[in-house]
This record gives sequence, structure tokens and C-alpha cells, in this order.
Amino acid sequence: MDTLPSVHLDTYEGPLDLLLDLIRKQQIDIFDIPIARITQQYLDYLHRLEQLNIDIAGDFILMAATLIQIKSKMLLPPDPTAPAEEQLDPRTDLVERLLEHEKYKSAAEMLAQRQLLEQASWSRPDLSAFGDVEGELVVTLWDLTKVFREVLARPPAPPAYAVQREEITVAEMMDEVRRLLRETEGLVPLLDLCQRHPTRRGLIVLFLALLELVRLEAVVAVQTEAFGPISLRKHKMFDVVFVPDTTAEIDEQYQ
Amino acid sequence: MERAQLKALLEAIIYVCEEPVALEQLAKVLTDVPAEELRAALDELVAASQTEDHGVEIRAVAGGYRMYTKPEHHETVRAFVRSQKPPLRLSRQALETLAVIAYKQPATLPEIQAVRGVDPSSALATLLEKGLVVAAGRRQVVGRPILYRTSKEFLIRFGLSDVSELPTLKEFEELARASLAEAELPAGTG
Amino acid sequence: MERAQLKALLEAIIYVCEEPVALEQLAKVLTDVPAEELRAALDELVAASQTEDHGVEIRAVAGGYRMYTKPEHHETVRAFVRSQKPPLRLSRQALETLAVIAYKQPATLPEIQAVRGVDPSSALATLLEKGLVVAAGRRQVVGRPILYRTSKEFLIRFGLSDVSELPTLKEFEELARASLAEAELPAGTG
Repeated sequence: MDTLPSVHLDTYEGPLDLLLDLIRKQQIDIFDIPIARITQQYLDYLHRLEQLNIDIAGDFILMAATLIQIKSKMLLPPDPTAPAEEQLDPRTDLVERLLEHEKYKSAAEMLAQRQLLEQASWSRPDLSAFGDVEGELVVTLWDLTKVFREVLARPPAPPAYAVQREEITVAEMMDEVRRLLRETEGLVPLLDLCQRHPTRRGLIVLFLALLELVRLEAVVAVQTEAFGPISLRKHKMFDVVFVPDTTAEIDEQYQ
Repeated sequence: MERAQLKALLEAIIYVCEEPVALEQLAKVLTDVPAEELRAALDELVAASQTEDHGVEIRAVAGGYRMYTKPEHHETVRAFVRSQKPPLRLSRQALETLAVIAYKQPATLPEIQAVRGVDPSSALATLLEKGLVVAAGRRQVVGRPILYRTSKEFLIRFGLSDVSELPTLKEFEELARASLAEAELPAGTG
Repeated sequence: MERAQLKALLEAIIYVCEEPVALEQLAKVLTDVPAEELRAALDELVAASQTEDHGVEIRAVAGGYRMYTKPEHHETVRAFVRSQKPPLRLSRQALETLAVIAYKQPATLPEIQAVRGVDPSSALATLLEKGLVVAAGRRQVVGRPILYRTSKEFLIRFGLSDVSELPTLKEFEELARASLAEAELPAGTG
């Protein structure tokens, strides 16, 4: 058995890297790999890892099996009756894979250099004269999935028994809008409503309440000109929709 | 340093700085350049940027030099900036709510709240406003709450042709777990 | 619009924009300028910014035009850069996985694994996290695996106008053959 070329246990990401290193260190021609010798060296390397109590990844074991298979195929005399595609050198697939891998390693090196060069130049967009840029996150699909998992992993919120609501609920807001509209046959400017609830939360609740009311066909939003003020009026179903229990049920839903 | 090179360097420095760059600051870094040489190069830079084929000028302001777009182009520049679809930016709250809707759709407000544990009303309003989420009928339960689902805009923004293309949680877990395990294992064995 | 004015306007627009400015986007706003006129003006802008008295250049990147300082000034300029984008640090694993995706895109996890010989999950998670790679639908085969491709951020970070700008794989193949076959062997046996 040959002595094992010095290999560094921590430098191989995968079996192809290890094989390429063995080939390169011994200046072996990749198109004529002495498969018995390389297989032996490869297995010795795995043994060494074992002795160091390092878990060997499945990829390395799979490659060991592949090498042994190639080695045994090489020992058999070629079967003259076999079809042409089986007459191929049993090493061909492996050689292709090694070359493919090496190819991408060079490509990775090229990328690393490009990136290094790119890091030496700066771009400073300047929208300051045009106002913009909020302190929010630019998000990708990956972020979306990640965030969903994080939400699911969060401990459940304590059950909301004693609800101390200082602020108006969606149902209460719907009720308020209803009372307002009931008293008038005409249009109620949306702005008036907004001014009654100037807080952020108030406006959001108003918005949701209006959405519900429009959906329920209790209220119609009217805009007489483009970008003009929006007003509200009763829908013809107004009285039908507001059967006594509607808002109480909504309240349950929005708790 | 030759004049051309010096001007190039000064242009680069003024470009990257948000605040006006003072002559003294420059002199401190470019120690081998005499002050009068610096001043002359800066004057040339300022003059060159004034020609009508330049839309960005270097101006001496508040004791320093800074780049500005020229006012005569502001209207068109503003129109261009407005026409741009800005990259999708969302607060954490909005992103969480969007994630829940994307994976649980169609979902009602109470259902979203149950998953998130927080009142999602304000985040939902943002998502509706940005057109990422739309109302999609009502759940046929007491109160008939509105159902929400992701919009076509959502698909476009996230490069999906269909919601079934969303990575499943299992697919995500597999990737995420591998990257966590990586951090714990000695290199070379993973 | 005269050529000089058009160039000035384009310079101003490219200066303010965060994202690379694409020709089509410009054409949408500058409706009275023919596309070939726009392209010619952009070419002139790019060429003019290359001269040695300029430290800021306009370059074609990620399908558009963007302003950058020139790399040769980076040592001095770095001292003035306030908000630095954190440098992109990628492990060899991540870089190799990125290379496979860049050349094979769109590619699925099993396809990447076939080339790499190792499970690429952890490297892929890193690339997704950094936004260099994005999901791009699913391959319509058993299991509907997610397809991955490189992102616009990838093009920007690696200074590419388009993935087709990458050197061809054939060049690397020749390199690989040369480095692994000729080692100390008589000619003709490789």
C-alpha cells in the first residue's frame, strides 16, 4: 500500500474534493486513474476520520461504495457479448463528475475575485432632494417563509379573558357610523368621521368598520370627482342589514 | 499626483460623502498634495460640472463641497422616481401578517390574530393599502367576517406564478436545519 | 431635447436612483425621446465617465445603469464612506453552490447536489438568506422541487450586467482538463 499523501482533515467539503486532492497531490492523470490505489487511499482516509471520532457524512460513504464498485468492474474481463454502451471504461462517470466539480470550483474562484473587485467601489444613491426612504425592510420570499415559521414557533399569547378595552372596537365603530347615518338621508363626509377618531388606531378601526359596512351592503362610499372628497350614505339595504345582533357578532369576531 | 488623477479622486470622495467635504478634511488625507493644488483641482471640478451636459454638479456650500442634482431637472427626475416601483419594504408587523395570510389563506382577522397573538388590524390595513392582500368573500360563520387572501400583486412581488409555489414549511425547515447544523459541526465533515 | 440636455438629465436620474436604471424605465418617462437616442446618450455618458479625470463612473449593471466610484480609488475613498454595506463574506461551499446555480439556473436542490457531490442545503440557506439566490417556481417533476436562480442582488454584488456576462463554462472546462490531465505525463496520453 502506498503511503497516504498528507491530507488535511478539515479541508474537504465532500468526497469529490478529497478525490481531486488525492489526484492532484500525486500528479495522477485524471483520464487514467489507478482506481485500486485511489480507492485504498480514500478508504484509509475515512478510517482516519473514524479514529478521530468524526462523524462521516453519508456523501463520503456513498463515494466509497462507488469506488469499490468501479474497482471490481475493472477486475472483470470485458464481456464481448455486452452491448457497446456497457463496454465503456467503468471510470468514465466518475471522471466526468470530477471534471464537472473542478469546473465549478474554478467558476467559484472567478466569482470570488469579481466580488472582491466589486467591493472596492461604492454607490451612493441620493434621493435626499426628493424625499423618500422609510426605515422598513426590503423583503424576499425567503423572509416571508422564515417569518411565518417564527410566528408559529412563538409561545401562544395568554388567553384574553379580562379584556380591558379603552379604545373603540370595530363593532362599536360600525354602530357609531350606523347611528350617524340613520339620522341623515344625505351624505356624511368621510373626513368628519376621521376627525372624530384622530388616533392611528382609531383610523384603522374606522377603516375596517367601513370595509365591513360596505361589504354588508349597509353603506355606500361616494366620490363625485377623481381625487375628490369621499362621502358615505345609506345603502338601500341599510335597514335590512342592521338586524339587532349583527354588530355584537362582529365584536366577537374582532376580539 | 497628476491633476487628472487628483480630480478623479476628489470627485469620488465628494460623491460618497453625504455631508459637504471641507478642504481641511481633504488636506488631512491627501497629505502629499499642496493646499493650493487642492483648491485649484476643486475649482476645476466645480467648473466642469457646470456645463450643460452635466446633470449632477459639485457646489461649494457650508464650507465644503457636495454633489447636487441641478434644479432644472428636478421635475423630470421626480417623475422618474415616482414611476419606479420601489422595492417592497414592509415593517416586521406587516411581514408577519402577510406570512400568516399567505400560508393560511383565506383567513379572517380573528384567525390571523389567533396565529400571531397580536392584533393584526394595523398591519392588515397596510397590506390592503399596498395591494398585497385583498378581501375574498366572507366566512360563513357568525358575524360573517371578511376573508383575506394574497393578491396578484403579491405573486408578482415575490416572483411566484401561483401560491402553490410558496416553499412549504417542511422545505424551509430542511434548509434551515442544515444551516444550523453546519454551525455546530467541525468543518469538512458536513 | 438636445443631446447635451438629455445626457445631463440621465446623469441626474442615475445619480439619485438606488436601483440600476433600466433603459425601458427611462423610455416610459421620457416618451418624446426615441429609444436609439436614449441608448446613444447612455453610451456617451458611460464612455465620458471612463476618462482618467473622473472618479465616479456610470456602469451597466443588473440590466440598468448605476453610478459607482472607481475601484482604483478605493483605499482613499474608503476613509470617507459613512454607511458601508457590510462586506459579503461567503464560504467556499456557498461560493461553489452559487457558481452551480449561476450556470445551471434555474436549478433544483437535487440537481445542485448532483454537481457538488454534497448536500448543498446549508450553503443554499445562506445564499437565500443573503438574497443572492431566490426561488423561481417549481420543476414539474415528481415532488415538484423548488427551482432556484440568482437574484438581481447577485448581479449587483458581482458587478454583472446580466448572467450571460459570466465567462462561459467551456473556459473553465479547459482549465480543469489542463490542470488535471497534463501532470508530468508524456504528451498524447492525456
